[in-house]
Amino acid sequence: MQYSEKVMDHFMNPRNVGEIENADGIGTCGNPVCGDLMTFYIKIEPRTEDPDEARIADIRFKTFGCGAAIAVASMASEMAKGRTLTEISSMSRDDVANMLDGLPPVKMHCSNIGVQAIQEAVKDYLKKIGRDDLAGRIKGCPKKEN
Amino acid sequence: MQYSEKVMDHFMNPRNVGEIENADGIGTCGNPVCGDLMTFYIKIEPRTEDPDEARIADIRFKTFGCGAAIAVASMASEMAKGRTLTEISSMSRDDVANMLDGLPPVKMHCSNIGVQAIQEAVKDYLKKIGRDDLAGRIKGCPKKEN
Amino acid sequence: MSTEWNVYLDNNATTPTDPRVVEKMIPYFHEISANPSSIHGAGRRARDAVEEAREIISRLVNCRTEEVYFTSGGTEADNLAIKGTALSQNERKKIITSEIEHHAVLTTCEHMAKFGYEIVKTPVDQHGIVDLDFLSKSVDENTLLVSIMHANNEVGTIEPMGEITRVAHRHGAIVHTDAVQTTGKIPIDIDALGIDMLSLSGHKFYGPKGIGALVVRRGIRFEPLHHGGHHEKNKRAGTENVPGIVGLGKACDIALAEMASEEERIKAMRERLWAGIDHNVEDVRLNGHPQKRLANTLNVSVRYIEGESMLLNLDMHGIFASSGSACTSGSLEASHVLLAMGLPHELAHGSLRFSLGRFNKDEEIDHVIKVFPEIVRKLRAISPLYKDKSGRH
Amino acid sequence: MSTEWNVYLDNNATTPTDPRVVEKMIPYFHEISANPSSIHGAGRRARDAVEEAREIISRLVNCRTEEVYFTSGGTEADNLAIKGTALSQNERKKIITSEIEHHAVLTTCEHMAKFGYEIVKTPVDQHGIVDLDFLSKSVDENTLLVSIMHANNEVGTIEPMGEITRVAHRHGAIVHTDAVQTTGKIPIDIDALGIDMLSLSGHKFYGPKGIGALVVRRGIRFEPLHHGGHHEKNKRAGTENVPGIVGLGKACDIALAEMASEEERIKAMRERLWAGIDHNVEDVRLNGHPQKRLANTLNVSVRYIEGESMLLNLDMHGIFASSGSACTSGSLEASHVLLAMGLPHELAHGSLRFSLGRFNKDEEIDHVIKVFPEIVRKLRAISPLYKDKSGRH
Ligand SMILES: Cc1ncc(COP(=O)(O)O)c(C=O)c1O
Ligand SMILES: Cc1ncc(COP(=O)(O)O)c(C=O)c1O
Repeated sequence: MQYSEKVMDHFMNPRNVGEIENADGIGTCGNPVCGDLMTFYIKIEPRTEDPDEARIADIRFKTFGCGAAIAVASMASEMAKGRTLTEISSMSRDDVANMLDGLPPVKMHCSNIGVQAIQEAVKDYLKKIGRDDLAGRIKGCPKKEN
Repeated sequence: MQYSEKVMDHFMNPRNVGEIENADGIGTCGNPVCGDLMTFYIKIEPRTEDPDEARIADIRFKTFGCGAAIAVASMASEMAKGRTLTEISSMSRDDVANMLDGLPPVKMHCSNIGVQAIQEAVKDYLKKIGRDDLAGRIKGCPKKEN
Repeated sequence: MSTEWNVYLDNNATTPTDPRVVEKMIPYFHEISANPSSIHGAGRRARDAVEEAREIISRLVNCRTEEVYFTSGGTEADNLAIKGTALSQNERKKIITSEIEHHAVLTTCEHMAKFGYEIVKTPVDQHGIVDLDFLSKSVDENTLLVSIMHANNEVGTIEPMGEITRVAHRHGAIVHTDAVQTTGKIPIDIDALGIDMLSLSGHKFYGPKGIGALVVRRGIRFEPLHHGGHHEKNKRAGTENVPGIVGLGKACDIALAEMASEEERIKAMRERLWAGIDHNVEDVRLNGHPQKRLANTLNVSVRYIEGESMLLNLDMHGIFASSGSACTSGSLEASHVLLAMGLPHELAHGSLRFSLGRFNKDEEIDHVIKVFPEIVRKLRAISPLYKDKSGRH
Repeated sequence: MSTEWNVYLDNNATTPTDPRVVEKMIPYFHEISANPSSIHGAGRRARDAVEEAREIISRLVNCRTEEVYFTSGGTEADNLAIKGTALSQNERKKIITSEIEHHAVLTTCEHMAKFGYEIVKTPVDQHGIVDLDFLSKSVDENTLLVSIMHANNEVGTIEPMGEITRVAHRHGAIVHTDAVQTTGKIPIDIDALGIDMLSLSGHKFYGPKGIGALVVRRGIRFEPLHHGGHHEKNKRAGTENVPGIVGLGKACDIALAEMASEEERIKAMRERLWAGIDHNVEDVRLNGHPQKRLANTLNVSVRYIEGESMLLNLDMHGIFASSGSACTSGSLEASHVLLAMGLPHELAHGSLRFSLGRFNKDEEIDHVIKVFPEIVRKLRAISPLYKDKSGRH
């Protein structure tokens, strides 16, 4: 099992670590039983007329997990910043893995939950603003891992 | 599989090799199928009143066989020389093996046919002098090897 | 980050071969390289070397020379013990092992289940000691084999083999022990302990990789795993790995001479390492038995953070440790050993094994003590659990 | 008798490890000695070395890198191929092999008979070439495996693998070949030949003992023989023998570069040896195929005398040869290979194998040619068959 240089860079120097006080959305994926857990905090630049077009203004995370999990969280946070909620909802695990120049096969599924955790944060935001309808269309965490 | 020094000595310098013209008795044991075959030639110093007390005056052999077979034939020939026929008939394979400081286990049975071949030569002699009764009491070759 | 350090603390995964072992092996690659089965002089020299090594090994574990069968390592020895005894009979259909065995035993036992064997795994207490009551209740007339490791590779806990054999022999079961982690590290008297079969592996005690042995007491029947030529009294076919065997012999030789003093030296380093961690890092716990434990093994759980991320950070500082067994490092499951000892998943995931060895030095331990608290601090700073649970930060 | 000579002509039993191989291995004993399964930097260096070796091996036999599985040698590879394919399925119940296989294949096949497999042994002609008609008639929809060696270890005859695979694949049988004697000696293109599984062993071509490989083409299913950790993609558990693997890689590397020129050089020596024997000794015969034969192998029958006694005499002159395979040298049975080729027992018992190699020199051959006729004369002088059959003496 070997990590790419990009993974190692994000692992050793994770971007956007931390929390956001009074975050607009908070999302958590994973489970310490699996050995990986991450929580994202987002600040939203709102669009009242069309919430799907709102953007992620700021993003922070905390991670309990292996090297891959930390790198995934860091990379996913960078990728999400400035994106619209529509864009976030169509992001996939593979996008993150690709940006990291790949992940070891065993790490693909369990540790690669950054996108889902961010989507959970988005769902949280949408629910908070009363748009459960829109929240329902976003995937978020895989069931058994949450 | 390792031979004792005595085996190697008898193998490299076998005693009593050859044939005896007009031998009093000839005996063969073994079978090329097994990879071992030996023929003994004996000259007898007779005792007409008691043929069992006759002695082996001279003995020669020829051998097709492995190192053990050649050493066994040589050692058996030395042991037999000067012995009475009674003594010969009570000699055993183990006597030869012991005098050789042992034989490798795999060689104990197939190659250790020196005594039997000499006993066959003695039987041959006894039959020639009309004493099939005495010949019948001597063991000679194991059945399946002759 | 670049570092001058090269601190190898993964000696339970494998040890560097002792240079004295390598030196002893060298002539057997080229000068004395014949096949020990060949009858010529070159073959006989190789044979002599093999038999000399066998004799030294028998002294290390106190068995008869002819009870030593060479294998390619610990895994093969374990497989041969379990499958070999099973194949040699058809009466007893139960195999008892423990929950904390190495995969070489566990997976092999699980494989035997396909052939109609009932597999029973004895639980362990919080220190990793097998439950003798459970064992005692499980062993019966249907029990072929009790296979319990001598010491555990992850936490170092040493099992009470003498008591285990007593319980097993009451019902005529054969006792196998995976002594891969104890051979050469602590004294083994197979005779006094009543062990019937014992696995050992060269590369775990400064011998070469790719060589090991199964010791089988006289009278214990087993079938070979490798069929072929008449090697090892028809019990293990394959041209003998002469340099490996010679190296294994030398490793035993060195162990016989140095085991006691080394144990003391290594234990002192390990205690210092643990003290250094325990004093400088909050919320850590020691795994394994406090006393009945290999002198070189230190398994710690560091709360709120995960093992691999610690390992990778240590790696950046030139410190090589592991999180459990090397074989499962690619997997995502928490250590089955720690879980069996009752650790919650989260703590099991946050565990590290430092396993010390012959070539470690005091200043290396100092380096770890200096670097480790900082690593923990850094990882806890990004852990959602740390904040949740402690309220600090 | 004492001698200065040290003429090793038993290279089919095992070869001396090439000093270049040993040199390449040395750093992997101590400096780069970590477990390749470990995730730290030390482990990754070991892993890189293992994967580099795998790549070189794949080039030697023209397979994909990931099709190479390391084993402890040829015997284990043969066992893994046969037992592994059998264990992975439950439909086909026939295994076809040949009468002249190495015991690693023969005994393993015979072992499988206990598990309900029908074992068919293909006969060979007087040169040792398998009977393709017989094979063709034997292969059917029930045939799981056809295991036929690439070249025979006793006589050197090379089998028509391309035709064998064509016949076998017609009915969907898997083809395994024991290429222990051909790897590194003659070119192997597993792809062109259509072989599904191939066994090789390091110590037969100047690599180390205790290491080999089974090459398994993508898509061929097999079960492991050693259960345990996740090594070799779960197909062969046990800590990798890194120095052995590195050495095997280096042996392949050298073979790739030097195979062709070496074959020529060795063949010339062998032809000179045969001419020397044939001209100076009456009643000898060459065993094996006159052309389709390994360049290094010379198997001769010397009428009227027995093999071991010749060997021991050669040994006294510092010449190390063999009578058939090393594994059976302790047994009393005539070579099953020579008997299958139709030799009478007596001739089979009187056979010798000279197998030449990389480290043999011309003057060594001269020494044999000088000494051998005298040995034959001496033994014939005491042979009862010589007199009987020829009337001379
Ligand atoms: C307890 C234990 N048993 C068995 C093994 C397997 O030994 P090897 O790697 O030599 O096959 C190991 C180490 O890998 C071990 O620690
Ligand atoms: C044709 C053949 N197959 C298999 C083997 C077994 O190989 P190993 O001794 O490496 O187990 C040998 C040699 O011993 C051989 O010559």
